[in-house]
Amino acid sequence: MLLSVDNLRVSYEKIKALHGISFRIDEGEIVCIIGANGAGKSTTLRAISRLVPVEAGTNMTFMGRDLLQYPPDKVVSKLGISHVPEGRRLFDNLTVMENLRLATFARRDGKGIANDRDRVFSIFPRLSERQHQKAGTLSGGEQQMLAVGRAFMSGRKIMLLDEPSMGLAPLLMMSVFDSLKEINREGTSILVVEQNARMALQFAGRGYVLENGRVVLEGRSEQLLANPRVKKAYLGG
Amino acid sequence: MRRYFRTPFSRVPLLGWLAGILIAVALERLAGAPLALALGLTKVPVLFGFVIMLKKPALIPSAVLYVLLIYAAPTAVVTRLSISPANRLAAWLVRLPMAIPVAVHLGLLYAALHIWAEISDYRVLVLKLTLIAVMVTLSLNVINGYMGEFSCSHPGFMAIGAYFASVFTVGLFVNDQFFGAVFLPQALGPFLFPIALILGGFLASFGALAVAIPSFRTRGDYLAIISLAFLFIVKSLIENLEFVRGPRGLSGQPDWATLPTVFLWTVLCVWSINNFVRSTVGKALNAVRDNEMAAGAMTVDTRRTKIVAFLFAAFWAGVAGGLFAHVLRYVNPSTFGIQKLAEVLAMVYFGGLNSVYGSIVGAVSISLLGEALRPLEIFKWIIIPLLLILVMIYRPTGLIAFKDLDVTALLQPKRKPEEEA
Amino acid sequence: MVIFLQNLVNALQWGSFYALIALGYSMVYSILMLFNFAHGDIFMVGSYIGFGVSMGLIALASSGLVAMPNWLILVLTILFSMFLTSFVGMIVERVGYRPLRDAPRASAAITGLMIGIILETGNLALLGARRVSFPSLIETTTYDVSGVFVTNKKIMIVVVSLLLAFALHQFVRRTRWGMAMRAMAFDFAVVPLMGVPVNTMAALTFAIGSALAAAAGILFGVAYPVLDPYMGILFGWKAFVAAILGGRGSVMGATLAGFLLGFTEIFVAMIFPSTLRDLIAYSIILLILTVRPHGFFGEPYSARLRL
Amino acid sequence: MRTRSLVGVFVLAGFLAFVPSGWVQAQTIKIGINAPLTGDIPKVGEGTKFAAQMWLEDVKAAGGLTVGGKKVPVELVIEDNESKAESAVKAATKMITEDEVLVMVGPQASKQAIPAGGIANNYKTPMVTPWSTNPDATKDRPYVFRACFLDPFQGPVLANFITEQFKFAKAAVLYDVASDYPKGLAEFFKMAWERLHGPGSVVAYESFTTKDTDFSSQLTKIKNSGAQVLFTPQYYNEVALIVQQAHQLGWKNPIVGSDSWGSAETVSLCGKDCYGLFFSTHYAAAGATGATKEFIIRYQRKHGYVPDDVAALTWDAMGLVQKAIQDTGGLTGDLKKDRDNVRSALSQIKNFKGITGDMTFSGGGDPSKCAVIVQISDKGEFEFYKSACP
Repeated sequence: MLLSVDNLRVSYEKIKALHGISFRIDEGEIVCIIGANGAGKSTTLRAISRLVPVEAGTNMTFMGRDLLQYPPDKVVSKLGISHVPEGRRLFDNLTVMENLRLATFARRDGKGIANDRDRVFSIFPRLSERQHQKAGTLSGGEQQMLAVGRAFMSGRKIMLLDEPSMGLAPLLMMSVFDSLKEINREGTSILVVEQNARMALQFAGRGYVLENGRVVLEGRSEQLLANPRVKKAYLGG
Repeated sequence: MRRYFRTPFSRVPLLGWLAGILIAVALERLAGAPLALALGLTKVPVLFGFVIMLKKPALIPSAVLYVLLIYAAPTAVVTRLSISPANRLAAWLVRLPMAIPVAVHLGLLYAALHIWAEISDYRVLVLKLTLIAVMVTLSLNVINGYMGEFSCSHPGFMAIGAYFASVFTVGLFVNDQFFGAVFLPQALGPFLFPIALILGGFLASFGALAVAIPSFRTRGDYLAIISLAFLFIVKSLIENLEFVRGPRGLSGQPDWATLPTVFLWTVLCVWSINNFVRSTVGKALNAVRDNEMAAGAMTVDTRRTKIVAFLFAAFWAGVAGGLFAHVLRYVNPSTFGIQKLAEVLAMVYFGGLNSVYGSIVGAVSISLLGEALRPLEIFKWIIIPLLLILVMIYRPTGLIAFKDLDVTALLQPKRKPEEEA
Repeated sequence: MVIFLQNLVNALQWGSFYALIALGYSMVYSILMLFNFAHGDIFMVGSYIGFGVSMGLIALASSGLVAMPNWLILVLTILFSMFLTSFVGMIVERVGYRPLRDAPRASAAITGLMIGIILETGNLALLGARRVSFPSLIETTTYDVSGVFVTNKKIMIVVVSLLLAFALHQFVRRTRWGMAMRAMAFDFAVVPLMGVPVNTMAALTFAIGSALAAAAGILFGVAYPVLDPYMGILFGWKAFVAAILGGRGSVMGATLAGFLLGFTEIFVAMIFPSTLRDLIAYSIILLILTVRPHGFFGEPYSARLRL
Repeated sequence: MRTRSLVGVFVLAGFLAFVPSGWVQAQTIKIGINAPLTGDIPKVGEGTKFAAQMWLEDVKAAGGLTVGGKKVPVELVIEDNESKAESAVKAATKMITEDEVLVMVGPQASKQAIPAGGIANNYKTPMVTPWSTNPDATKDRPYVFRACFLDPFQGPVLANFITEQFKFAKAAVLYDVASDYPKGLAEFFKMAWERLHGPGSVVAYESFTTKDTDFSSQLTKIKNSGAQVLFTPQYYNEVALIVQQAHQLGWKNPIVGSDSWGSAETVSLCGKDCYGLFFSTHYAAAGATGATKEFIIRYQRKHGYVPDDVAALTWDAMGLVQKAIQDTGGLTGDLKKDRDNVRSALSQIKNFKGITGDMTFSGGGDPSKCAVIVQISDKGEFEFYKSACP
């Protein structure tokens, strides 16, 4: 088991966002969390990345280590958990190359970094063409590629993806997901949260359904796709 | 703790507290001096005994005893005893038109302050300056709290108000080597004084336009430096105006800023700012602060809203400045510099952002602390900032943030808990 | 013409101070989005530290244990004081700013203001009301270039300031730390996701800003050798103006805005009656902002503060 | 609950009844010191405080002040006015109404002395400002006195001195526009100079703002105006900067100053650049004799530096106050009456031998007093050069 989250509770000021959710991800898996807007999907990822404080009772372990012992930057650099935030959030004022270099801030293995960079460029050849451009000048699809590439460089154990399909044309979306599959095949587990449930379930092997800060359903993707409740609420029929 | 100190007083309405305080200060007036002598204090202690305690530690027990006997005990006893009559009276009052209960409460408050202050002119002076500080703090809170901007020009607005009102009164009513002989009879003065203040306020508002127009064209921190530049400009301008005697300052203002006058203006200021921030414009201001884009989409005319609020705040700063000049009866440009700015900012953030209560608490506590810690000399300016830092760390938005004054709720009688349920 | 050139020289020196202080101010302002109202007082502390260090070095040199020429003392003073003052900055960050990272920006500004007052008063209480005369580390030589008077100190100040600005520029452009700083200036919230330790970065930012303030403080001591506990206040506020004028996230912007402020003050005093200097100088600043409401070189930054 | 609190009240009342009343202290004379201990000019505050405390030591050593044949203990009430007008008013009100001082000494700077003087006058409490040379401080205020000469006197003294000494006709002035003392004196000097040499003979009249440290632009203007002498009525810290910067810009003519130069720090900050310069002041420390010398030695031994003119003037102000109190012939115990008596005694003081010169009051609050022109010697000491009397 790679990541296990048990009884995760988060509140913003006085509003409860997560009421104690539990899930787990095994090595090499692709898992998705689907749910409506405001169900607590992004909060879950933020909690794993230690960007929001969790409440007492929460238990999170990563490769047998207590995740709560690590500050946000160490979660990335020591544990290898990378996070592609919602809306990509690139550093528009840095070039593509600089964005990638920044993602290796804590890494010391010069050779490994160079290899990883070559790998990113081979997965996303478009980025290679634009490596000296400012990130702010990229198109939406290219930005998503860079965001994934950046995550690829910063942590390879597991990648947390927050709405990777948002704002992308269907064709581009497919190609991004294909690249993610490729990354996954090389040993990076993926946890993706999506509003686009169909897309996510086709992509992932297993899924969890989040409603109002609680896990209401979980299972293999095929099972969930066939579930009438999921069909009604998330698949538009 | 709670059981002994809170619960017995939980049902005391505001009316009861005011009555209690009034009786306490009346007692001080009647029996303060002999009591102080009996306790070994040479005089009635100023500012609740703090000064004496710091100057002569040996007198701490006496000072504490004095404060307990004169202030705490009578207030506690009276409020406790008066719970049921006070509640009945308050219940009867709130059924009358709003103005009457408000007037009664304010009357009691004023009476208490007046009797307290009457003991020495030093108390009067401190009280007046504290009330003025309340006005300035509250008006700055409109900009820095409610609007969420960072403005540095308030001392400038005060200066404009102070100088205009001073020129008005000194020019018209005082024999002065610069403005010539008396122009109008003294008897008219107290009637024209409000006009001087209001015009001073308007002039400050007008000056505020010079800040508002360039800075609200854009987002970001530009208001901060434009307002700072404005402060430098106003100060430099006054230094160069020979007819107000430049850096030497203008003195000889008539003594019209009496305690009732200052009190009345403060009440007016608190009332109008409180109404303003609770009005639709005030709410729009909060919306602008929290999310300018969304507010823009919600048909809030952000620019107009901001400018209106800014001018309104400047107006009250100007009025406060006018009163300030007439309390000190002297103004000079260096009073309205960076130091004043730091002082007012400290009061706003100490008391609490976005809060009428907070501004009152902030202004009163910093003003009184500043006086009470006088005996510490230099160390006063280490203790006060330290206190502020601690408040900021533990309550980053200030002591009492986000709390408007709900007058109706304030005046209500307090029911028994079971009745509430 | 001679008058103009003389004033140009004057303005270069005066602008260098503003530039150097604005630079330190702008570090914190751009990268952490904070008004660092303690900066002026860190400048003051840096100057006093410089005084202490140089007195120590002079004593050491005159005791005959180590032979040191004056220029070496100056260089060592600058380096040592920058190093020591950077700790002052880090302490200020730790005590006054880090606990308030999630608070409204202005609250942190107020803590800064208060720390500043404590530094001033603390100095007054510690060292007394005496003003300190900064030792003249290098002998003043005045060159008369056909009527324009230039001193070796003036040249040194301008050169050192520009060198430091250039070094900082390179640091921010080329190193990974600098890159992280630029990234923070753009979008603070995402930076930890890159494995960048934000607390360390904040401390580093304050350290560099304070080190620059210390350098400015020593150069100030060399040019205007009278130190007093309140000397930093006005500089702090003017650096604040220059930093914002320069625009967020731009080292060059702050430097240029600092020079602009210095030049404005000097040339306004040259052209107009000097009694009106502040009035006119700041009206010009106000006008500039009306015409160019986005400052000079501000880089874009994300309006989103949270993830 | 109710009965318990009532019982409490009675117990306290009973306790009070047994407290021995009549702890009234024996009559003491309280003298208020209103000084800028923090703020812009802390050194001035320090000098004030030290001088006043030295005076108190003397009185204490003598077992109190002898008034009307009785020894009365004296107490100082020292308040910080933070170098702010507002705070000076508060401090004055506090010491007059709360502490009930008999006399107030200070504030020093005119911008605090003018408003505080208004307070003192309103409460009919005599006030002596040691150092405020602005006419407004005492004007139309029968209760306000000073221990120094006035700017309208000092301005012409300097103009005459420069004219006689150097035979110059063109002068430049550099002053702080935001500070009342330099601005006032600059104006009086300009007036006096132009009366001597005709309009336009002040060829450059330049200013800066408090806390400025760079005067290069103004000095460049002055240098190119053809002025033969620079007059700068600034405080000691600015003097150092102005003189050094002037020399660096190639200014070789004399620079002349006023009494605000009269601090031991002037030379320690300015160094060799200031040697040989002249200024007018209240007393010359170097080569002083008699009581003045005694004071200087005592002060220096205690605090480690030569007292500046503020300290000396404060010492004299305390002396004036002492003499006035003794002249009343005895205290009545009625504060109001005593304050009135002290006031009239002050206004009658004749030929008071102060360490800063002889003082005579003729009814008003301003003494007639000589000014001293001092030259800074090559050893950095203030040497008496000549004196100018009204």
